Amino acid sequence: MLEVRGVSRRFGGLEALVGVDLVAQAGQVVAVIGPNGSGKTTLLNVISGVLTPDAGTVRWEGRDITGWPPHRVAHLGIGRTFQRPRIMETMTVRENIGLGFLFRARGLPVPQAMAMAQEVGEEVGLGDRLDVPAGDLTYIDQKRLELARALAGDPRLLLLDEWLAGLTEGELQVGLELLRRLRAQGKAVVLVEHVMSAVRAIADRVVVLHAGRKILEGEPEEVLKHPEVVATYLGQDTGC
Amino acid sequence: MLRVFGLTVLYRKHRALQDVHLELHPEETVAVIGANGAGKSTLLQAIAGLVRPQPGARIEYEGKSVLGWSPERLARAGVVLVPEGRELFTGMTVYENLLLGAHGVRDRSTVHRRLEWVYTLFPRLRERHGQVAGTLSGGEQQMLAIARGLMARPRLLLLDEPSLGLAPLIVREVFQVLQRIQAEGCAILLAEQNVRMSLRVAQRGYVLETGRVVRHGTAAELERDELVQRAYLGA
Amino acid sequence: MAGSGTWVAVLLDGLILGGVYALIALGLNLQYAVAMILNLAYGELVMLGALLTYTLYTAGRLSPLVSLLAVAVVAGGVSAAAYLAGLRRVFRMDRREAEVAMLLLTFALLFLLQSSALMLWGAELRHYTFWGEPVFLLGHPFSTNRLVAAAGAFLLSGALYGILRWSSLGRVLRGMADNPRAAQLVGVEVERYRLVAFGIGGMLAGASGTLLSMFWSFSPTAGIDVTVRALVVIVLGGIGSVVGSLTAGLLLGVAESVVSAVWDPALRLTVNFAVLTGILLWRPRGLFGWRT
Amino acid sequence: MADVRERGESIAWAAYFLGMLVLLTAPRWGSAYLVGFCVELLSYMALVTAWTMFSGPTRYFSLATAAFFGIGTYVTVYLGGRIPVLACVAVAAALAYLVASVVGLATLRLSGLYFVMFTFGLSEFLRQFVLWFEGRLFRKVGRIVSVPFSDLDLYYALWGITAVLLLSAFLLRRSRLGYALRAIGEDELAAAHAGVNVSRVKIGVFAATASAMAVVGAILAPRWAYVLPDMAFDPTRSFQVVLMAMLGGIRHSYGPLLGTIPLLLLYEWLYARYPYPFMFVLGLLLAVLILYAPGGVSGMMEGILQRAEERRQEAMRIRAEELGHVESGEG
Repeated sequence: MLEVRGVSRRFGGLEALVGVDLVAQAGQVVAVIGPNGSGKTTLLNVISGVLTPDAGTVRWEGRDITGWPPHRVAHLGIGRTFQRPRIMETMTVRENIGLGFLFRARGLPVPQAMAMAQEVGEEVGLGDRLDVPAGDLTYIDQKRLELARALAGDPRLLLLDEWLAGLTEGELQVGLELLRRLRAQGKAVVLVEHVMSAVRAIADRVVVLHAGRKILEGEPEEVLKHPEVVATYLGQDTGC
Repeated sequence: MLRVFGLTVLYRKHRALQDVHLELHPEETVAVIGANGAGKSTLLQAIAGLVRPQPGARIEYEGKSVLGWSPERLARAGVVLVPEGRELFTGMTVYENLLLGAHGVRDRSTVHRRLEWVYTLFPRLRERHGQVAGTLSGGEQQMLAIARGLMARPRLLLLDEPSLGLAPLIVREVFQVLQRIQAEGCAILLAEQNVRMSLRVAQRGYVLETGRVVRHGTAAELERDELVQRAYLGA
Repeated sequence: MAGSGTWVAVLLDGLILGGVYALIALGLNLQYAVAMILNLAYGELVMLGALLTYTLYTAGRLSPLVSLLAVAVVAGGVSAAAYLAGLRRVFRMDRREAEVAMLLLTFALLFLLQSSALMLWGAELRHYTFWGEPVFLLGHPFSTNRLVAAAGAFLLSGALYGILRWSSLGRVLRGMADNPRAAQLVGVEVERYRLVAFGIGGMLAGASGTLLSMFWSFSPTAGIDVTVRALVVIVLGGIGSVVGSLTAGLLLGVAESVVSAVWDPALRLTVNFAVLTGILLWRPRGLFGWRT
Repeated sequence: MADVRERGESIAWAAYFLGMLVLLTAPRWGSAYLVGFCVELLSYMALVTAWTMFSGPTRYFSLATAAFFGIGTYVTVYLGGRIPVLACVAVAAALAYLVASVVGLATLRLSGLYFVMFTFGLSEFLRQFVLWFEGRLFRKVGRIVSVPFSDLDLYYALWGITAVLLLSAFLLRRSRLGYALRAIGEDELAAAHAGVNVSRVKIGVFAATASAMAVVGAILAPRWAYVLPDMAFDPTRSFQVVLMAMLGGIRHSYGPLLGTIPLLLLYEWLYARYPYPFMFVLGLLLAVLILYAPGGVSGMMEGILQRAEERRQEAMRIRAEELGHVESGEG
């Protein structure tokens, strides 16, 4: 179980996060939504160890991991994907996925890691392109590859940063199906997302951020109809 | 004033923009709306010369083709981009940021006249003129970014997500200023998530969804259009 | 060694040396902060300036103060040529390749300049006497050339600081150092200004060479020592910070003169390096600013 | 396409190991001059291999080869007579490991820029420090090396360290550590999120390769009758190692060694007669390589091999179509 309490972080004059709380249970998909610049990615950076918060704590499975470096956070079973996919372009797809198996808490020897990559590759739909250099993949496939690398680390919590963005209707359904399978396996998922249809379809709970503050939390239906949320997205007509 | 034909932009083999057509008449404000990741920023960056479009695109500004022009050449020709994330000179004062906005203007009195004009539009910047830009609040930084753009007396202002991370009160102030800017003869192409505010300020609008223009019409038409609602809230 | 008098002398000597170090670091900082090129061959440009001054003085009977400008222009020209010939291409590479390519190109430039200097002037140590007579400052003897060199260094540093602080050219250069993308968006022809900044940096190197040559002995292979000191100064002062370079230059000048007075002049670079290692371990961003 | 690379790589490595066997027997049949050249060749093969093991995959370019080599040299110079040679080598390795760890701690957590700057200054710093140390301790600079270490022992010791380095470079390619280094070179943040302890790997491997360089320095020390700090810490040694690696091409594990032999031949032939013009040519060569052939010789070779492969597959496809056409025609 992930528990984020009162996390704040500023960059010079800008308050990126102010006193944000977030809880994600095993087998639960928590969507984090909010317009651009509301601090969503900063929140993931604090959880995954890229940034140390100015205030507040991050607890995972009962342990305080505030400020831990990314590799130790990864070893606790927390996987991460990024808004712009960060993949090893000169390595093949198999080798990219193999990195997860190699460097997770109980890392596997190289041959075994590369063999295990096959199965995870197929699970995300890259089974037929395992020996292609990752640099040749399209943007969408690179996002899938990143998820596969995270899954190889045997995570119990997944932090996905706009993983469903830019998908066609068909691709979206495949992606949602995959997330449902991961939830069924008992994994917790924190989904930073803009594709509202996906949030509506998969999220168990929705957290709304605006200008670094959590302004609402609740069931998807209830939250997405809430006037204040509609306002932050469609904008208030505060007269002009 | 501005005509864009067949604009396609690839990002890592992914079609960020797909065959976009767009027009802008002098002294007109046009809004480009769409969910995040729909390609709004890419469109503005392509027009401002920061991103290279695929062959076959045509971008005409005041009748001339400006395809392939560098951002600095476009800025000097009056096409000024206020980018997403503002790109201020964070280590320099408000005053210096504004002076740099008028880079290339030799005549000092013109620069000072523009400075006065900008200070009247954004009174708070006059108060903060000696302060280092990085220490301003989010709203003030956004105002400074727009003000710096205006110092070049643009004929076409490209505004990328001005309401980014701003509290509603400040968003209203920013949009009021946009109206006054347009009234003084500057065409504005506004890429914005905040649909209702942008349709309030704009005369016409284009709706982008995963890189394609899915709807185009006057502000009034778009406001009632259920597609716009769906594009945002997946109703 | 004690006695207040001698400490004053050590302090003054340190400030004189520090002034020249600050000037050298300013040129390197200008090239890096604005033209975004960390020039590992910077010391070679300083040596070029020193050697040219030496030849003009010994062969052409031209006093260093007169030849200062000419030498600076030549060094600036060499820098501009190097920039146009190859360094310019670095900006078309993707970011990660560019940083490595930039450093390796200046590393290659180092050996190009050093070997050319060796071919022209040979490897022996050079020295010339110019205004050697002592002048008494606060009761302590200082050779005139040291004072003149320090005065020249402070003058040039002051001039550069003034240009950067108050002139419009300076504002543009500072803008490019602060945010190159923003400079482009306000219409600054970044390509041209990078060349200008790299050229001015080269001129400062040449000028520093002339000033140094007045009281130091030098050879074509002594460039690396100068570059290393300049690197220590800009890291200590915070890369890209003009004030930082000036202050750090003076600090190091004093530290070195204390060490050479108390222990041994040969230990001067050791002090620099010990200070650099300490700073990087303790406060990686340098004292005054940060920009990487 | 991948098999073209595999085949190219295995052929190259096979050639290297064969070459090493030949070099092992060189002292028996080679002339004194040839053995001298082989010693030079072995030492640069070792230095280039050690340098590339760290700088190749991670793109952190160290300019400190000369510094670590110099450390090794001076350990033998000072301790050579007093303790057995193997102990010298061990002390050299340990000292270099320590120095490299401090350099790594100070710079590797920052951008690559600080690292390159620091390593650039390191050999100059050590050169001046030893200059001062010798002046202080022995009143005069320059030491005569008297070590009970025959030329033959030296040759075989050098051959040994080079073989060890080649073998570890070969094994590193497909090893866990090799993948960690490549991942760090591609994207440090992603590597960290995959579980790689980025700082520890960077500092550890940099220090290990640094001690290997010191071992080479320690072994070679007896060859100089008379040692001066300027010779042991000569910055051109760092320059040549980088140039050899870039000429050979650092994108392939077998690349760098390709650059070693041609440059060494050039060095032997030209350096003695016209040292300065030769250095100028080397500087120019490095600049040209970086600008126009970053992939180096191995990069170009692979390009040619790949194009040949494409043409071959193209030809096969056309022939297959003709056959297909003929069959359907008959069917």
